[in-house]
Amino acid sequence: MKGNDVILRTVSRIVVFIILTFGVELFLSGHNNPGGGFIGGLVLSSALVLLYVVFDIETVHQGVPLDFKKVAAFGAMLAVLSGTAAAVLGHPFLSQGFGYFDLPIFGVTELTTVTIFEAGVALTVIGTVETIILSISKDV
Amino acid sequence: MVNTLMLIALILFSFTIVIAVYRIIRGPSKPDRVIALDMIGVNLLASIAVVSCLLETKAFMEVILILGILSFIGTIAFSKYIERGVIVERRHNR
Amino acid sequence: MNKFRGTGGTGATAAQFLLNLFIAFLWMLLLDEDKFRVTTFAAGFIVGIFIVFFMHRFFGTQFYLRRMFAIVKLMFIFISELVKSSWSVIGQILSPKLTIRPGIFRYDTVLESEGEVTTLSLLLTLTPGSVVMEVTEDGRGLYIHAMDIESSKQALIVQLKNFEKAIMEVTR
Amino acid sequence: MEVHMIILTGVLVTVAVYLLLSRNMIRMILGTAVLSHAVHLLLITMGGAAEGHVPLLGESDGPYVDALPQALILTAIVISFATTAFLLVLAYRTYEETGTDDLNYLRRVRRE
Amino acid sequence: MNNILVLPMVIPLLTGFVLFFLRPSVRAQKLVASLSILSLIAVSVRMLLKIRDAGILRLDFGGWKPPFGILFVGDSFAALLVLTTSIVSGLILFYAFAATERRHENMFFYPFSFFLVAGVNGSLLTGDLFNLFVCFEVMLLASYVLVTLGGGKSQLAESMKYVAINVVASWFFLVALAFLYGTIGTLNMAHISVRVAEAGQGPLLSAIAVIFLIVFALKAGLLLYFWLPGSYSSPPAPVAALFAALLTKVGVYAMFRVFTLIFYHDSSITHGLIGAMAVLTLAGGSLGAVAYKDIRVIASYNVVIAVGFMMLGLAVFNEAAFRGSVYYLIHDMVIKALLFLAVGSMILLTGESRIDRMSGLIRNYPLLGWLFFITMLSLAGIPPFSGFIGKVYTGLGAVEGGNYWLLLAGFLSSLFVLYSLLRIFMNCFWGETTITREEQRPLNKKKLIPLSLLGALTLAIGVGTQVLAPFVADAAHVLANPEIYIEAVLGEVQPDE
Amino acid sequence: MNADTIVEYTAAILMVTGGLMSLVSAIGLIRLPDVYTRSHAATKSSTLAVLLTLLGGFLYFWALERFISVRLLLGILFVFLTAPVAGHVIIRAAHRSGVKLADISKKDELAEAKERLMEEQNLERLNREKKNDSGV
Amino acid sequence: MLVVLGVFFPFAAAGLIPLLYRLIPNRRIGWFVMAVPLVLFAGLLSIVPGIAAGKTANVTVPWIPDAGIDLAFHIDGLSMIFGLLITGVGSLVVLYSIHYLSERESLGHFYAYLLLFMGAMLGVVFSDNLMVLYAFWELTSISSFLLIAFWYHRKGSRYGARKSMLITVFGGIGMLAGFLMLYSMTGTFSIRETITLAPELSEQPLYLAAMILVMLGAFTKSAQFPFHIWLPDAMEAPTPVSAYLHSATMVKAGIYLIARFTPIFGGESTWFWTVSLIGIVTLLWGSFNAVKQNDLKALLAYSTISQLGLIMSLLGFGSAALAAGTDAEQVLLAQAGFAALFYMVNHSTFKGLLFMIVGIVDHELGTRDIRRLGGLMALMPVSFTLAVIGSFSMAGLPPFNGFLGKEMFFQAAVTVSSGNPFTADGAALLFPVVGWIASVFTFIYCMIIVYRTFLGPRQPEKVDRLPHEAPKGMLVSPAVLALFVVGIFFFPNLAGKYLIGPAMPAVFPTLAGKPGLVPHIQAWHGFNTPLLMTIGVIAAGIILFVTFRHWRLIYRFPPFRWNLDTVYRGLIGGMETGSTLITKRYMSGNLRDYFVYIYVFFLAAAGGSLFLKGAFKPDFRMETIAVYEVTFVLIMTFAALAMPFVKSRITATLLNGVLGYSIAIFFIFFRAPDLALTQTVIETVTTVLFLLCFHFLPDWKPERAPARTKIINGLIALGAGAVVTGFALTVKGYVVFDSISGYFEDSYTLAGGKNIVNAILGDFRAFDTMLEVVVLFIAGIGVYTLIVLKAKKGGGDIEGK
Ligand code: NA
Ligand code: NA
Repeated sequence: MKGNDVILRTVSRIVVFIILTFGVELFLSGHNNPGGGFIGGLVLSSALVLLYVVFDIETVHQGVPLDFKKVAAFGAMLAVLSGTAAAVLGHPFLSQGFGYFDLPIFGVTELTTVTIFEAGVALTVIGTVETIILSISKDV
Repeated sequence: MVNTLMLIALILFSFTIVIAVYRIIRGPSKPDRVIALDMIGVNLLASIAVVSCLLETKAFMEVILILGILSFIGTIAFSKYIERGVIVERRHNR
Repeated sequence: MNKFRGTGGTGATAAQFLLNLFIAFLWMLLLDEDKFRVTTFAAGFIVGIFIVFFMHRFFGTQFYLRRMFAIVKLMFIFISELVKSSWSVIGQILSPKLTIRPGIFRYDTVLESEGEVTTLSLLLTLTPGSVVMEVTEDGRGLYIHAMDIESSKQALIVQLKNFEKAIMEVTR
Repeated sequence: MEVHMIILTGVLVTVAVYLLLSRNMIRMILGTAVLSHAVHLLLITMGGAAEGHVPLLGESDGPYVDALPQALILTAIVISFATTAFLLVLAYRTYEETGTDDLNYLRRVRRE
Repeated sequence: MNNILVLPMVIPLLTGFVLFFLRPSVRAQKLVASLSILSLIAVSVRMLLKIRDAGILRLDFGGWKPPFGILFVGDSFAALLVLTTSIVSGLILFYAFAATERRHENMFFYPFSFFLVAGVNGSLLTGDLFNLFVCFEVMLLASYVLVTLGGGKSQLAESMKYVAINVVASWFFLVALAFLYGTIGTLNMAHISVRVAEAGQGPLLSAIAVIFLIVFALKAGLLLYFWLPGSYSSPPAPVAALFAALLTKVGVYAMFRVFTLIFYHDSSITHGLIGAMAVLTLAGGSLGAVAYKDIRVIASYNVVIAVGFMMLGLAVFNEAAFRGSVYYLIHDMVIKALLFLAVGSMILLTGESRIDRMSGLIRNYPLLGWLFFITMLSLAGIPPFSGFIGKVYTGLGAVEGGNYWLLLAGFLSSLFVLYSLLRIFMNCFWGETTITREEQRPLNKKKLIPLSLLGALTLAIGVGTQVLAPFVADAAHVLANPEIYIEAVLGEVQPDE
Repeated sequence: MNADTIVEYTAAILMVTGGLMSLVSAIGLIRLPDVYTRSHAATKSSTLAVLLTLLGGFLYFWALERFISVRLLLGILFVFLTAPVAGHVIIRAAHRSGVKLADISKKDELAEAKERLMEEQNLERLNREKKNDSGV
Repeated sequence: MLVVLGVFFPFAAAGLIPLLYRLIPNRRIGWFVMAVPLVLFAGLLSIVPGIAAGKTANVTVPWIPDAGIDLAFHIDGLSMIFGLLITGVGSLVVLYSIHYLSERESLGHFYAYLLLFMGAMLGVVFSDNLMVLYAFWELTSISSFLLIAFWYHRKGSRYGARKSMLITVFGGIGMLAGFLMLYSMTGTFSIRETITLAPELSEQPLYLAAMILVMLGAFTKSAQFPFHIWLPDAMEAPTPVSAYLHSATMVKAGIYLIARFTPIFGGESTWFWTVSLIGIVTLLWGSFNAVKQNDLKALLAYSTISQLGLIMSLLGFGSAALAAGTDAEQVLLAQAGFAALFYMVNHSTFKGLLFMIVGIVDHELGTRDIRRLGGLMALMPVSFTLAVIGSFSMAGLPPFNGFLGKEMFFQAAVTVSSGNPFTADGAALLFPVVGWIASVFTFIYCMIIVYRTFLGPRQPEKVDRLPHEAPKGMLVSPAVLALFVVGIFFFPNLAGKYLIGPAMPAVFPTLAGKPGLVPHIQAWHGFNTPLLMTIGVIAAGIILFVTFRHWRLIYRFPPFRWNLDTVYRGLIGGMETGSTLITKRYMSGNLRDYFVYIYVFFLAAAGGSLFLKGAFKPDFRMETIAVYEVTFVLIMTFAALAMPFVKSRITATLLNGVLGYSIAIFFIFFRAPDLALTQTVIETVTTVLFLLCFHFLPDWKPERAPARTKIINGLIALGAGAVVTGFALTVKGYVVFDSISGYFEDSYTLAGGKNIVNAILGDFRAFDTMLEVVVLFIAGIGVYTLIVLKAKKGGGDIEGK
């Protein structure tokens, strides 16, 4: 007797968007609120985990055609490079800068290089978590 | 008085969790245990809401939402594990 | 092939736009600002563009503003059903002697789309003494576990019909 | 708020070490997981009593609780996650190769 | 600003990522790896010279002054080991170019090696105790992956134990850090030292120091070495060589750092406990080295013996002994690499790993045989090879400090080293030749060159010790006088006072 | 007693009510005979309990600092949306993995359907085999 | 310059020989090799007059100045004797080997080793730096090792090589320790400086230890009882090697060392008694055992042991001079030292000669077993003559140099027994008595060499080949040595004046210049005690030789059969089996045992220092405690305690999840929202990982362990928990310092972030975060690698395409 995943799938489709939005918000607002690259990345990857559990690897891969290994590598490299950039510019390694800018749409916004660093962190987290889960799952 | 009421609520939630932990240990079936874990998740979430009010801080709102999200994901994962032994399939064969 | 694509593909672009707006709205709410700001909304919209772009292949469910209202309305139904069902279950739990006779029965719905069936199932699951266990492959048959099958099966079926009607009013 | 936390930590350590000494791989790995729970608790407890506000400026005017242990624990959590993930996969790969999840038998696995 | 200090860690890290992306082309990987190693060596030399000219260097990450931020501190001790790490790992990689199976190369063997080196260099340079933990983890995670590379039955079984034990060791590290932070409230090592000195290293701090001792003893294989022989004898030769050359040394280094800079006030630990552990390690390693017939296991127990020997310097606790240990550390990195590569080559050539299944190899592979012979002599501390000078200084320190039992244990152990390796040499290289010229597998130049370079290095260090002498003297001097290190780190900032 | 105090009390009472309901469903978790019935307790009363508490929290913050916590609202929405799904999925898993209904249960059409399907499949297979046999 | 050349020329040549051998792959290579010692010999000869006149040659090349280790070389009278022996006998041995070794042997290796040895040996005797001396000392052991195992495919060769290496390196390490102790007393590695500081040393606490350790080095190298056992087995080496290393030169390094250190340690009763007694015991034991040997080379080996003992004892006697009261006594005793050096030179000549003859016999007959030999006199007349010269000299008969030496030995023994600074008159009577007995045995084995080999009946049926006289080239070297054997007898004072005399100030610096220090040697000195003793030796020797058959059974008695070799083999074997037994016992390969070791050590070391050393000062103060916190503590305790006992891994994983989530709420109680967030997500993902992996693993079975194991596990676990708790409670009460984290509360101005934790992670301690990301990445790719690895092995590629 085969069943139908319709309930789970329909709800998950909605839920995933909520999680994703929440993840991005966590990532971006971490500087002043709880959150940040790690947690943002973790939440984003848990959204993907939900997709993998509810759907299957191939379906999700069609939707998100990413090589997560490379995402992870790129993220980690970005984190290291953001530190190196400061060194190249003559500051101590990993010096972060921040400032307040008046941007066209966003208004007065605080921009900091930490965000680049945190983006690296987030990408690594996403890439790694998915790599691990996919590696194990593909082994079945 | 408000605080006392909240403390009472918190204690009630924690008792619920104690019972759920008992259910996890007793079982008898796997779904029973998963239901109990799910229950713990949502009760923790409620507890945190109460604690937030007690401490008068908004810092834990994210945690509440995240707990909701994760207890859902966890329950789905456990259910799928119980059902198929595999929680992520390569291709859904149907 | 693409299992994410829901029923009907005509309104895909419009729906994406709607989804984007939804995200922007969500964003604004998340930021918890004291008053409404266009800039915040725009920032949310930009975030939404990224998310939708990133996830656009998943997209498919039609989202009309109308449905937004419907969803809100259904949520209120949910709440009321939830309260009722909880009360009933509490009563059963706290009754000194358990007299319930649980069981599983099949119900065939007239609803067609995935969204409709899902909504019905969610409602039903929150209704006193019933949980949807399986949806048949054709998406029409629901197996329902009832807490007390003898006393409430007929009442349940009547209720289901009402729900079906309400949902169809919203979706069609 | 510390004494009972400290005792709890002790309980967790006890359970973790007991699990660690098991023959079964999964038991052992769960032992390491509980160990890391214990040490995270220990870190936050040793960081001092929770007398202060959440370390978010603007939420309140302070005093704040010690934020440094929190940052350290975050790092520790992520690292123990990485390690646990690896250890788990290593366990099942070892089981696949050797055909046993009994650590006691692993010593008899000779070089091929 | 001394951004050069971070290069020994950042270069291998970035190299690791680049190599990761270059996975499809092994040739490109080799090219990048070679360039990276060369630059690493150049940077290390530059750093060493800079330290000679300018004293201890400091790099505050993000510009945050100690004790608040994380910092790297480069003194001669660290810089010498960084240089040795770079050279030795370079030669091992060079060997790996020729010896690694394509299968493993596709498994990111090179990136992981570079991550390992990054972790090692970071551990050597960091001036922050929690950062030391993190650097250890970088090193360990890379080692976890490398130790499983190959993935045979016994290898996975041993890896399992290796990983599990190191997880527990890391746990002890965190426990110790928790207690230390709870008492001292800071993480910067120099600052910890100041505070410990200020509070007087009472019984509680001494007890916490013992937990640190356990942590590093587990990493170094000091007394708690039982995980070592299994895990060092199962992975492929280049991996085993990397492990033997680098990993335990980091534990030894950390012990020297922590117990000379921070917890040097309680002699019952520094002299008593560490001395006892060192002697037991020497004894256990010596017994193990002669107990087995598998050449990889014999080599692994030799690692244990060396750890015991190096720790004698800390137990003796005077400048001469520190000098001895620094020399011995450098020597041991070189010679263990050579030993494990040589042993690995023997196994590669014969397909056997037991001494009773090999014979007369010297006729087929004379150069390999003589390199092994040199290794044996160097390990036994016979002049003019590199092991000699470390032995002399350690012995001298022990005599000066009146630690005759330590001296006895240390010197007797070199007899066991000699005996254990003689057994290999006589059984495997001497005796009737069993492989005919036709059946002998070729040992190509690409493998022999790094081996020979390592052999030349052990001779060069022995003969040219004078070149190293001023750096080693400075390293030992700083170890013996922690105030120099503290001054360099906290000189212009006075966090408490 | 101003309006805010009333709201605060309301919030606190909502929370206590939530706690009580939660406890009741926990009792249900102990008393009810099988996983299916227990899931009713968990997915419904427990969910409502949590929703009440979150609502209480929402009101409390509104009273305290006129703060509208979207995260709490979102949390409510989320629990609302996911709790029944979770209940459904667990129950389904339980049935699919063969967890028996309690003895007091009346009937199980799903199991019957599954058995029918199995019989049909068996029959089909037998027929196929027969056909193959005769073909040879 | 000559000095440096002397040491480095052989090394350079040793390096070049293998290359040269590629050009000249035959025995002619030997001629090039021979040039090395010959040139050096000539060079050394040229400075003999200068040295005899009291000059010395010095040169210092810096090596490790920071450590006080320099290549400091110094030639005085003492080193000169050895230098001449090394190069002189060396030349003859190379010459001999040219004819001895087959062209099929790898001559390149052989000569390289030989030259290596020669350089090392010269280094030993020329070094003025203790460390350099040690370096060359070990190098002689190594080259000896290589030469003994020249035929490394033979088991016996390997056995002998290993034995010699182990014993001599053992002694060498002891000697190194002794040197280090000397350094700690003097602050210098220079031997000459140490000698000048000698008077102040004897009061130092390390003096005695250093002395014994230096003696250990000397005794092992010079094959003194009980370390002599390696020498007979070293006879597996090609005979030229035996002649050179194991009789003429290397074994005399120990003699050199004792002589060299006499100025430092001499005059001490420990030194006197140890050196003399060990020497005399070795003399007796060696000669006694030589008699029973059937292998000619073994016989010569024991003979060498015995004669080295003789020389050693003489050095011991002589050392007493440095403590003697009057000048006359001093000079009289010092003459024992003179006798030692004189005997040593003699020994090198006649023993070298005998080895070469035995080599010739072996070479011609293919055996050295005296039970298969006999009557070779007629076939090999020249060899026979040379053998007689050598043997009779060794037996102490005139007109050979051995006679003079033996007389001087008896004289010295009598002198010491009749009075020395360390005992009353006559108490040392055992020296002449034992010396005399040993000489009787010496006489017997010398006769055995001559009679059993060259006289008596021929036994052609026991030999494969028809022997004939050796080629002329092979006879040259022994003949030259024979010439010395006879020559020194007739012109002993020439040697005394130019060779031995100049060495006396080096051994007895305080007696330098005293009249009579260099005695006048006379073959005929009237009927004194030594001569009577000699006559007694001959008489007793002849009787015992004739009746040998009847009393040789004595060797079967346990005390004589009891063999130090057995001890050595027992030690080695015992070590191997013992270590295997011990190591395999505790290195069980069982992870549980390893954890037990770790935690037991933790309990003992950390727990011990906490509870036993007064560190434990628990602080039970509780500021605020809420009921709900206690409830959550109970929840976690409940869940944790259940974990080990649940029957299914799913349940355990769920309980682990409960723990993780509960910790999140504790993080909330501790005002750590970021932590709570991370903890919940990580916990969920970890749980998902557990579930993913469970697919591949069987569910767990009940723990099958004996109750005892479970109780031990439980106790260790309880102990670990208690120790951690104890620590934490104590730390809680330790309030001395403020945390540094107050600084971070300015995070908004410093780093532009209001979330302090986030500012720490992203800025203040961003380096940790960066590395943590790397850790995560490595783990992820590591997992991938682990799994891909398997797929490759199975043949399929899981990556699909
Ligand atoms: Na963060
Ligand atoms: Na404290």
